[in-house]
Amino acid sequence: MKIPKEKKLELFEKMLLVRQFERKVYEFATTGVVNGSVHLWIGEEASAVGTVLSMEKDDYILPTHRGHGQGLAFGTEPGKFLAEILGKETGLCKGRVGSMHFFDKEHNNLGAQGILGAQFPIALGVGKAIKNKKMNSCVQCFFGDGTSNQGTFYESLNIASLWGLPIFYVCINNLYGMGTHYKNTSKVSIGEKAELFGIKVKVVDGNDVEDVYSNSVELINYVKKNSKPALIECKTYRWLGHSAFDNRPYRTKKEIDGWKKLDPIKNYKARLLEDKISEKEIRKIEDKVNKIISEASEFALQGDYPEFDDSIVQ
Amino acid sequence: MKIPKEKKLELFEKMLLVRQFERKVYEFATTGVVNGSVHLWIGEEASAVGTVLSMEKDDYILPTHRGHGQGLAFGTEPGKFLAEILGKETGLCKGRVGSMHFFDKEHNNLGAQGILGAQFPIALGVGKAIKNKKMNSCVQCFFGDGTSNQGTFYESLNIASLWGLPIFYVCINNLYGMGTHYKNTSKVSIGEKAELFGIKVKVVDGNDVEDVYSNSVELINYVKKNSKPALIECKTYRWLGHSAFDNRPYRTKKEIDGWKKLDPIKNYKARLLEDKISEKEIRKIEDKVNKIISEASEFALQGDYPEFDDSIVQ
Amino acid sequence: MRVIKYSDALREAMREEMAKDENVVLIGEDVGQGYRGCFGVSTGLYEEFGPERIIDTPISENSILGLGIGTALMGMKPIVEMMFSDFVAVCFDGVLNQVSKIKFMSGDQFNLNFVLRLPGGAGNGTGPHHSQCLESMIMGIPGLNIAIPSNAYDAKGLLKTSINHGNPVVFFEHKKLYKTEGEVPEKEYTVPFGKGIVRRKGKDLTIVAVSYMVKVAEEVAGELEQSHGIDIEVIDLRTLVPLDTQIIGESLKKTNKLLILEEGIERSGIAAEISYQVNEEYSDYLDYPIKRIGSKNSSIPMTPNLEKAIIPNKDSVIKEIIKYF
Amino acid sequence: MRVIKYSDALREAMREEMAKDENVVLIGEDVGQGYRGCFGVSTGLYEEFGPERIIDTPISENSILGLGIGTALMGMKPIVEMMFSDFVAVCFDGVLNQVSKIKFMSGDQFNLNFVLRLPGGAGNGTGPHHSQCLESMIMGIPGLNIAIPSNAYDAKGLLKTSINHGNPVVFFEHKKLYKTEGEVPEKEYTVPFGKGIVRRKGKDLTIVAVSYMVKVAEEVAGELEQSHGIDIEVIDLRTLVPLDTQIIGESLKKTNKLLILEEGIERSGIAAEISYQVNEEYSDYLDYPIKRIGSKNSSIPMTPNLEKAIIPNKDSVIKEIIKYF
Ligand SMILES: Cc1ncc(C[n+]2csc(CCOP(=O)(O)OP(=O)(O)O)c2C)c(N)n1
Ligand SMILES: Cc1ncc(C[n+]2csc(CCOP(=O)(O)OP(=O)(O)O)c2C)c(N)n1
Ligand SMILES: [Mg+2]
Ligand SMILES: [Mg+2]
Repeated sequence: MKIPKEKKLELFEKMLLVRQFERKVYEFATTGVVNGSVHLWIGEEASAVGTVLSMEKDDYILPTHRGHGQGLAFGTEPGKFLAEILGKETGLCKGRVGSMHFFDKEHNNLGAQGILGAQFPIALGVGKAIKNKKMNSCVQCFFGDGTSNQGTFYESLNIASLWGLPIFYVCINNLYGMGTHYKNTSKVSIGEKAELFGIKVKVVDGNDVEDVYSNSVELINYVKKNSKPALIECKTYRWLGHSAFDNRPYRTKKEIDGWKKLDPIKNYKARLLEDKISEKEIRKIEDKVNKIISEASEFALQGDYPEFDDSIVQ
Repeated sequence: MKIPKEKKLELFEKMLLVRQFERKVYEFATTGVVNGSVHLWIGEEASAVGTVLSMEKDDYILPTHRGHGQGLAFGTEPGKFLAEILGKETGLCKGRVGSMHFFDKEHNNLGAQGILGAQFPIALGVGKAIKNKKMNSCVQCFFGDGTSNQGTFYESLNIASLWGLPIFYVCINNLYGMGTHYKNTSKVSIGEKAELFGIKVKVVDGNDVEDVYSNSVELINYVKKNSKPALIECKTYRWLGHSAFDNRPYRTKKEIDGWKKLDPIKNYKARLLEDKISEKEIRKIEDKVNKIISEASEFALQGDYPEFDDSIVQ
Repeated sequence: MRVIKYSDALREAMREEMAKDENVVLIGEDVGQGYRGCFGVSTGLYEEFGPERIIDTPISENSILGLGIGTALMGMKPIVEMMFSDFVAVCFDGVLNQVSKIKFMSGDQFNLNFVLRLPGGAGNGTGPHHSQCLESMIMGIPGLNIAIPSNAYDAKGLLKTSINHGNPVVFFEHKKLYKTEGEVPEKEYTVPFGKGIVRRKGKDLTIVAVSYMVKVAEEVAGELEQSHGIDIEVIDLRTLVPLDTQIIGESLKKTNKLLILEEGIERSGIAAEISYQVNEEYSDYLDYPIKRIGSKNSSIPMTPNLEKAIIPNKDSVIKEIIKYF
Repeated sequence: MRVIKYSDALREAMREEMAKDENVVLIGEDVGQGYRGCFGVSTGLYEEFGPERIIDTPISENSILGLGIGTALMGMKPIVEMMFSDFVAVCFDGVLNQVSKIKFMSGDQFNLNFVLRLPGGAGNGTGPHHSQCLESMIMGIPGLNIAIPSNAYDAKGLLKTSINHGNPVVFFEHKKLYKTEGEVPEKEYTVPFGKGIVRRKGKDLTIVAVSYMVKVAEEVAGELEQSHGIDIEVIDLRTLVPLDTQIIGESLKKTNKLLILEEGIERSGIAAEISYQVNEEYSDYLDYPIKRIGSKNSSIPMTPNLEKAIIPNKDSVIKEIIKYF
């Protein structure tokens, strides 16, 4: 698949946006500005951006507990998003829920998930509604490698396949669920689990944004054209701990350093430069992203914390 | 596999026992002697008897809502059993729970199940205990075709395979879960679901008791020798409704009649006669079973209903 | 007026709302083809609305509930049926952590139309896994409304309200009520949430109940009037969230005595909560501590006389009333 | 006496029982290798007892609970850990329909040793899916016992009792208590079920609480003594099933006023049930209706001041006490 230059720059820009956003969140989290825990995308940006940019505006997403990347890539305003993470009333959800539970109706985001595996049954309903309403849309249902061991995953695959629902399952396989390596949780790969149900599967290099993107485009076309589910497994790695505060010893420095060499952004930048995209263009994007983040950060910090009002008591 | 004559007669006797027991239960249910609903094995006896007789006494079973067959075949006293179904204090569980929830500790029956799919997680615990205690046992975990669509099934297969647990999954595939044909619930066969996890699977003619038995013996040997799970899928058919009172029109008379020709007991009797087993020997068994049932019935009817006592209030 | 069954009334409510709005769908096991509804509630709807609207599912309760949540997020109006209320435990995450919290979590971006129909109740020997009354478990979950009709009229009217409620409703039906008959007008009506109703006027004692226990309360009242000249007022709450404490308060001004009758387990049952709220607001009108009668703290037995010993019935309630008041 | 953390006390209880009896096992996500316990409770046990006893599972809560039930049926003594109590919703069938009912259903053939450890509670911005106090939901399930320690001493003593209880125990821990320190003797001891304890003597008002709210009650009592000269008695129930109503009754004979403080949602919370039982037995000693303070009927927010507005804290409790009594 030939990716036009503009799209390439967009892929780059969004990855950078996710990276810088997450760095800011990390900074906030480690300096006590954020209440609660945050799960960051640093190192995995290509997987969020490549999958989400393959969608149209009238598609839907169901992000996970590690959900900033999908939200940002799908258009959620960084300022409102960061404000939400900080628990400000100017946030997406009035600051109530923070990092793990954001919804963004305007951008067809049907809610990030604090309960691993709860997204799978919900995705069925979204897919069924799309089908009943005869819309030309699909829903991206995200999950991690570890979450593929929930029973709801298989149930969802079974029904999506049986009924032909337009669900695009996106697995971000970063090898670990908290401290546990995937190989200690299942003998079967995530792709194999989906293939059992006759679901079309692609396994891609989750650090190569073009690989992720072009395969996602192909699969989404397949999903919409045939009204059938598909699954992509993006193999990647999180550089930081499970949440911002995890310094547990379950991974070796060697392993981490090895993956850091596969930096999806640095490597893509090099490729773009080789591709005759100028330093200047790149710098422009970098500046733009930095500006977005600093504005977002300012917006978020400026917001007030919500006042309690009785309307949330039900 | 060569089955000794004694074992053949035992297979025949137990099938007949299940049939006659279920006829008695049906009679009680349709004449108002039983409180609550009962799910009967008539037509499917070979699948219960062939699988259960492949076990040793120190193995374990987890029967389903349709559980009389497994219980009887594994040695539960028909009198106490029938008394339980009638809700008598002389019953297995003091008459408290009836048909769907019987436990029989003496016969390593760890409890029939009213909640479809709840047996799968429990089987893991039983298997894990057997493994930790280094026992040479296994657990037969029964389920129906419809129940294979619960998420717990896959979770259980995954973990049993991952840890090498001695679980023998027994699927009684009678084509329907209540009024719903299996093909309307999944595109994937039950055997395929298990094979995904590297589990050894046999699909057998569930109306041919020797086919069920000999394959079960082979699989149980495999399970115990390798400490690995296995699965058998017995293809069979229930002659009666889902419960004793179902006269819903989801199956054609033609279909039912077709399966009735495959009567596991009548056909096995014919085979035994061909096998030079005398009419007299058969008749002796028939008489014995009839006697067991009429004694059981008398025992059950004679028992009193339990008196309420505060000890069940917790 | 026309007399129809509770189950027919439920079906009418669904049919009317489905005819009006194609966003209304029914989701569950054997609700359509094949078994046609375990208790016959949805019989005929499949033929009328087809498989896209009367959605038969595999035996996968988590997926069933999720189908409801997802369609609701997309602006549809799902009616989700558990075959027996006890099975809601299988998909309880969807209830406790998902559908109830979406309005809150989304900062009010999403207001879901979502009905979860739960057939509960004992009395036919269905035993520990098919008999429970789980109202109090749901009542403690912020964000969920609870409707619990005791007769055909309310069954239809409350279900219609529930389908268009704008916030999730857990709708408790009772297996022993399905075949009971009651007057149901032919013309359109709904029953509002949060409004109890006096089923029988009286001045000596107030009994508050819901669902099948309203029938029991009425029987008790009839018999005690005859045998002891006790004049009992019976209040049917009809919804538990919101809870109409005012109607109880008004009644207490006359009777000064309150019995709360429930089929659920006594410990942490709905009576505990109702009792607290009434004590808080109306303790001045109470001559005695509020009395509750519910099922004894036990699993529900299948055997008839234990079932009867565990679950309140006319005789056991009368005995308690005579002893207590 | 030796002072250790609540989390260390829990670990000691497990370690001691595991050393005594190889039937004791710990089952959960990341309890062993790798993360070594999400809150560090089980740190080091994997190294000591190995993978057969400290059982790391895939992310499959239903299977985790089932592993507990199955091993218990086989005579073992499992300790099952949910990483956060909220996740018990995922495997709620195992709780509501299985483990709680097995003794009953089996006609007393099986008496299970089974502990389900649930870390609950809010206060660190963990939000709607990682903060809930679900005690009341469990309290309504016949067949389950509930232990809920407020300090290191009880944490150890109650957990040891739970492991060998002979009937299922749901064991509520509180995330904000893990790092609190308390005196814990080196020598063997246990804490019995059904025995509350007076944490602070007083004569003007009784506050009943459990878990973290005991700390809040103590702070409240300290401050109100200073500021208003109100002399508050604080009772820590320690177990909810069985419930020690007697200790409350004794206290009411002096104070005649009762406040029940809970972190769970008010509606259908544990206070409703405790309140009913106290009213039933001790209404003669009450000068006012019992007052409860719990979390407002809302999902738990992550943002600090909403979290504070929803969940009772020292200041909000003091305000209510001054207003009410
Ligand atoms: C039902 C449930 N179980 C456990 C958790 C705790 N938990 C949060 S994230 C996580 C690991 C998830 O791993 P994976 O799916 O691979 O996603 P990743 O964090 O690696 O992106 C766990 C165990 C949870 N939130 N929900
Ligand atoms: C969790 C749960 N869902 C639904 C039911 C209701 N139910 C009882 S038996 C049954 C059909 C089961 O089908 P299958 O597994 O094929 O077993 P069969 O009855 O055919 O032996 C259903 C839906 C139940 N008991 N538990
Ligand atoms: Mg992962
Ligand atoms: Mg079947």
